[in-house]
Amino acid sequence: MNQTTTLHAEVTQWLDEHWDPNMDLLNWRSLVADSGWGAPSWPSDYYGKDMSPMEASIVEQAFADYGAVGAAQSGVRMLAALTLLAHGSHDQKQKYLRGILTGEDQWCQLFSEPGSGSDLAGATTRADLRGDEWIINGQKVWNTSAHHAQYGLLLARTDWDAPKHQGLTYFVINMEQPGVEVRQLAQMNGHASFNEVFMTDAVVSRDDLVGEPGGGWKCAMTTLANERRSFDRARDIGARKGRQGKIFRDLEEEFAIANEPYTWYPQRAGRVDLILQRAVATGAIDDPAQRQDIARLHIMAESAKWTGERAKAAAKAGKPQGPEGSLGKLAASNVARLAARVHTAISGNDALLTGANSPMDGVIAEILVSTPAISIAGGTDEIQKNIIAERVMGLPKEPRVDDGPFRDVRRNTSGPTTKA
Amino acid sequence: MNQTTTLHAEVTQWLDEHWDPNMDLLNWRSLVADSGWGAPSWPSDYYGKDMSPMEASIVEQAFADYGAVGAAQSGVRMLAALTLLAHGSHDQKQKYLRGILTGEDQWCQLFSEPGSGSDLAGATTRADLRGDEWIINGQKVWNTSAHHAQYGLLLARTDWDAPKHQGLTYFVINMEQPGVEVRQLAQMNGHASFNEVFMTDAVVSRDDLVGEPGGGWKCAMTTLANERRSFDRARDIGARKGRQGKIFRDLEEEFAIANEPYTWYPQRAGRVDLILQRAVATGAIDDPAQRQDIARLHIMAESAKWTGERAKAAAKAGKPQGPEGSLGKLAASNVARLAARVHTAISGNDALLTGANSPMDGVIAEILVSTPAISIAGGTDEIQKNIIAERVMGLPKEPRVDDGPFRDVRRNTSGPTTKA
Amino acid sequence: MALVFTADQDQFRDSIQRFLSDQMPTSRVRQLMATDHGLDNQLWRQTSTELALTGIHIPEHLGGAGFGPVELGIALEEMGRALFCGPYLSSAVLSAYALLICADADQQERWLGDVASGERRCSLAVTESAGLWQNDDIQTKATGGGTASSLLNGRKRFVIDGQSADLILVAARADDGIALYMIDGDTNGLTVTALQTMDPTRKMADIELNDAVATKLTHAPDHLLDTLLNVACIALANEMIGGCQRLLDSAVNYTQLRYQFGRSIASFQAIKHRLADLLLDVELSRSAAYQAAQTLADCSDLRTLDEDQRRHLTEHASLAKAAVCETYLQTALETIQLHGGIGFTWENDTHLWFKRAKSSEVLFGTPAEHRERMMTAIESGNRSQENAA
Amino acid sequence: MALVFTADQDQFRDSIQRFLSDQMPTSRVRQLMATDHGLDNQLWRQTSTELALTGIHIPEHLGGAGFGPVELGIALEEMGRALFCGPYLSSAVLSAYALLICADADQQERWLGDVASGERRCSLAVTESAGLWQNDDIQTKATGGGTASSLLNGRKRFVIDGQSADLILVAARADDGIALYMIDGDTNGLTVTALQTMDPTRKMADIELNDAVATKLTHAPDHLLDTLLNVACIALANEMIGGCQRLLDSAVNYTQLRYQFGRSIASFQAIKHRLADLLLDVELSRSAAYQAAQTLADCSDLRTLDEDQRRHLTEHASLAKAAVCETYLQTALETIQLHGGIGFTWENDTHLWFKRAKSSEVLFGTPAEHRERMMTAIESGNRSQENAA
Repeated sequence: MNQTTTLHAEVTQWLDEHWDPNMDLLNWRSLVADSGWGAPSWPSDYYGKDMSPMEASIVEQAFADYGAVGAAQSGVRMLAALTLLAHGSHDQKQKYLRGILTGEDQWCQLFSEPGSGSDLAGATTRADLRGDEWIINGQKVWNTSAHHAQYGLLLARTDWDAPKHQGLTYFVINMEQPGVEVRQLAQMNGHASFNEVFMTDAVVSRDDLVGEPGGGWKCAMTTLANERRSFDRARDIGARKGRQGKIFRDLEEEFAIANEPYTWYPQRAGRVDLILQRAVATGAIDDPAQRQDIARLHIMAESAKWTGERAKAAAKAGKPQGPEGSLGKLAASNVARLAARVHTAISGNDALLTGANSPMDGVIAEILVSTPAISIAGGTDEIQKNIIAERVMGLPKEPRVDDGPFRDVRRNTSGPTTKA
Repeated sequence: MNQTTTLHAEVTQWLDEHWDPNMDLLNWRSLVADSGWGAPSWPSDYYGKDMSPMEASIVEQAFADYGAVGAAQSGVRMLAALTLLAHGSHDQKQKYLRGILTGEDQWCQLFSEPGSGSDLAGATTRADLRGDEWIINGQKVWNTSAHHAQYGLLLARTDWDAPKHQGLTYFVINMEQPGVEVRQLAQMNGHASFNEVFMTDAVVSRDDLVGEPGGGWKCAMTTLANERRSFDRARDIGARKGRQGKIFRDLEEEFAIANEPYTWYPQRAGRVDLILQRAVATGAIDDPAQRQDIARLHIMAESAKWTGERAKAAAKAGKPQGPEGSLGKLAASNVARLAARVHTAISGNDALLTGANSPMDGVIAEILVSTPAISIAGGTDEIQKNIIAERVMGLPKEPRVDDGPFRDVRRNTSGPTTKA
Repeated sequence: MALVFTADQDQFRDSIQRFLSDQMPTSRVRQLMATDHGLDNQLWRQTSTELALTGIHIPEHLGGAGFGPVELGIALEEMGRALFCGPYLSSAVLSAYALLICADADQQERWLGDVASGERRCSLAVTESAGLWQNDDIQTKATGGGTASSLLNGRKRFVIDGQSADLILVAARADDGIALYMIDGDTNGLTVTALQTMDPTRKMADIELNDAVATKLTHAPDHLLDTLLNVACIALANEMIGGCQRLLDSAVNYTQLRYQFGRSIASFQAIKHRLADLLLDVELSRSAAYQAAQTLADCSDLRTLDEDQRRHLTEHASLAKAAVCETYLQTALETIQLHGGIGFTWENDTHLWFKRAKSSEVLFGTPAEHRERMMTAIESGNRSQENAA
Repeated sequence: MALVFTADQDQFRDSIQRFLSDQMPTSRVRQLMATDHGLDNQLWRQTSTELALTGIHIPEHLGGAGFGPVELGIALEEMGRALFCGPYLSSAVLSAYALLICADADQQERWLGDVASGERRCSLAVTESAGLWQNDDIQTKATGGGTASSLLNGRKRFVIDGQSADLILVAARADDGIALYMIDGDTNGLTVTALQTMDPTRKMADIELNDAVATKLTHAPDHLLDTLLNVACIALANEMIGGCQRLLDSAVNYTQLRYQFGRSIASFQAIKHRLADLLLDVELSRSAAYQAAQTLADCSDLRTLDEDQRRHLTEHASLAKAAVCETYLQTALETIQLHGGIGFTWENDTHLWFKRAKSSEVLFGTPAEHRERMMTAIESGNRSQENAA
């Protein structure tokens, strides 16, 4: 307790001395990064203070209590930082970590390909060494924010004779070069949350190979394992809204850009919260058959919510992870699908409409055309069920037919284009 | 046309001369079998008249028009006859076919085993040659009427080094011997439609090997291909009910015994026909939510019925088999499952009851405890879906892991006992 | 039931299929759906004159081909498969049927020939608020009139192809009951407001009538709206089944071409079983759609249906609508899912059918409303059987 | 919500599990279910005295262990897993709660101690015809009385363990409303008729009352039947979740042991995905059951619930009942299916749970009735929020 108080006081004192909401955001974050308070759990060699996660959370709390902005920690940039901290060279950490904390650099993830979605390790983007440079050719897809990014976390194949997980290598690629073309990928709901990235003789310096050649899968696992955690952070920050000063204006602009791809995500989840209000508004609430469907949805959504709470409580109590922890994504798909059905039934004829003609200024239509995404994005329902069956329930894996040299594995020859 | 009339007249004349409803059934059928009119499409060497199926159906019609009883053609005995006709030796045909047509002998099928249900070719009942005899050891299951049968159609493994389909041999086994023990297998709905058959050093003469050693799978396919057709026949015959004479009394007794295992089959199918009447009786018909479920069931059942009619009409019109033909069994499972749910909802509290306390003198309870069988018996839903996917839709098979020598194929070591 | 198609019918289907695969590839659908009227005049002329699809079910003496609902169903099925853009459902099907039922000989002469030949495009305006077409929903008033002209006042919603119609048939209420009234698309007092619809391949409009001059159709049989709704549902069901099949085909094709983990994903059992389930759903729904078309074909005269015919028509129309629209949506959802991320993109074609499925789910009434309507029809049958017994 | 069990609670569960796996293997279940009373006196004594399970939730001063609904839920879950045969639900849970709520101190002294100790077995008789326990359903009349004795006349249905009860609590209607009345199991004027039930592990009887002498329980709070139904549903939901888990475990075990086509059938993706779906259903339902137990635990005094507590209790009780009973049946059906033919045999144990699931589906009301009841509770909450705002 006393230690907590001391640390909190120390941070507060530092903020007393340095915090100025009229600074511009980048300057302030440079100060924070260099002070070590931006990422106190990182090593003191690299913008940190060697603190425990517990201590780091006290620092974070002190920033929040003070109402001061911390280091840039949202989105793929944090995945990059954590992967580089785990697997990067000294030079790479020196070169990239500061720009991450200051928010100067944005990052994107270049893992998925048109031909390898669920089967990430089947990537066919190639990296060939030519002198001191790796030459990259191939196509990536589902790259959030790639159109804003300075750097990409790239998984590419360097060895075609090794089994598929062992022929991949992990690189940092500079996105601002002629060989890299980024195109936004329009979705059926009219939004564009992702990009395609085409690499044609793009260049990566030898120094930007992360980890070992052929060791890319291990690095990618580090990135993916941190994926959920760091996305969570991007959302918390709304609390600072409404504060005065240039720094907050800068921050809001940053959030607006960062969150732009996600404006439709609440609709993707099915908007269970709107159901009762809509049912009252249309009179569906008085239809006994519709009440049954509304009730089914309420039961599923509440049970899913409680299951999530049980998982969190078990983790907090230090209990071993039970099955309840792996089910959230699958439950969310089911909830969203059912919610879209119920919203349709409640709306009747009006479910024909879109845009301003659709109820709630288009929100209802956006639910109907967005929910199909939730069972695909971030690992399809099918992949979730494989994981639950094999890792949670311990059921045997299927016979494998892709464990020989990658060269011989059957695959999508050219990768289906988006015109599939 | 003229030919039809002539043939019909010829049969009628023969019946004029021989038919006597006061004969006993066995004597009459002996006469029919020896005349060739009992199985006119069979070869004239074996109780037939070498006629085309079209001609045979005219004969059958003439018997029906006359109101005369024909040869015994129901149940497994017909599967036996057709298999022997296709694969049996001259001596086997001589020995067995007459007893089939006269109804003197009953037959049963000994294919399935506790350890090989969906995967029939995984049979592990063994046949070992000792001198002039095959010695049989193993257990079969799901053997309808085995407790009445004189003969069994046995699939047993004679070669453990061949791949699994090639190590099987087909035999006729005499069921009335000390090494064969038949036990009725009680079901969860209180009926017992099937048997288990235990063979312990049971004996089959060398002469009773059907086809070639190792050629058992081909013979079994013949049996199975005829399975549906011959079961259909067993039901047609109710039309003769009420006719006078000893021969009809004998016939009814035969039917009663033959159909005893199937008395619950109407309930297994879900009794959609009772739904409306029950809904009116309980007042469920006035409940808007229940009406939705009743409607869903009606839609599914009617659509399934029409789909079956489309399949039959296409076959009759000589059109290539479309997908509609393969779907009946799967549709029937879905209908039965939904019907049980609707019956439960309609009955409310009373669905707790069974026997005489259950509505309609137990019929409702029998539906509820019988419908789970329909998606299992005669090929599980899972197997039906594999067939539809692979044969109808042309989807690729899964990688196989059971194509080496059978000795090395992983299998249920002792076969789970019924105490699973 | 027309359990199996004749060789002529099969040939008829093939010719439409060829035409549409030439003339209405999805690239063309995408162009047309981005336009205001979703319609290509030249293609419409080809459809109506060369292929004579707009008059399939119109008697020959009125300028049609003299076939019936089964052949019309084939055309609709193929249009649904291709996502044909144009006022086929609104004009050639709904309005033509309305004229067959309600117009007298003179009126048929005046309009039906042009509708059958595609010369003029007509829309049918019934709905005001409710999903089902029920008399109670009709608040639009017709006044004055006699034989010549009436004045219409009111609002109609979801008028299919209302923005491109030369003629509009309006269901309105006068003192002597509900009848259909014909107005010109450019008449004074008519305001047409295009709607932003979920499915841009099917255009819709709201219309407002302020003393719009109209001609009353002579015949207004009992249960007129019910009969029109039955026709609409049966047409839609057959159109939808074509879309179901198109989606299923694309799911089957894509999963076979797509390799993951060294295998075609169609070789994974979970995928196979779901495709088998889908096939079952589609075939069952197909039977329902075909049966409904046959039941309509069995009605010799839609103007004078006896109670038994009406009941069967209603039962089968609502059954087919409820069955097929749920299958359609399910097939669309599964097809997206089986395509993975690519299935959610704009460039992939799946969403075009998904949106058609989604809007067809509630067009002419929700599945739940049609299940209830079917139940009522069945009950009335049971009651009349009891009375007869 | 008691999101996570304490170490003590886990230990408590383990001890019950050990006891039941020793004392209530399915061979024992099969013996007991074939008897008239489905009950083993010695085992009942062990359960009630050695393990003190009959008094878990009874205050210590009344002879119980002083725990609450969460611990009771644990016991019920384990009993559901083992298919415990004996009047636990009827006597230790339903009747004990009824006595806690309705009996005055003297009456509690007179009966509750014996019920908590398992010395006497009591059944609760509410239902006459309807599934839900509603005041309108109660036609049984109580006359005379005052403090001493009343006379009961009427019929009660589905009285759990009615045939083996030493005492029966009867809901009856007097001029001043509905209350509970205690009668002796061997009193004159009581006729008990055992029912043939789908699930032979849970015995039920119809009872008839002809001037049966009864003692009125002193307290008859508003919404008494509602509260009792909530307790019953929450108890049943927790019992059922144990059955769900037992079935799921057996499906997982069997599919792993069973080889077809050279592979464990659990390695087939279609099977794996269905097991994953089942696990999801079971875990979601488990959360619903646990939450309902916690909501009951949050009610300090069931005799004087405020409107908010009552509403939450009803919402969560009906939610849990509707959710778990459908999951239970689905899990049972899938477990049979995954066993193949063997799963449909008498010798295989699956049907024992299937029958429990099937009868639990409608016991205390169908899932549809409980969904409706839950909706009504939610709406009343929304209305009162609006009024407050």
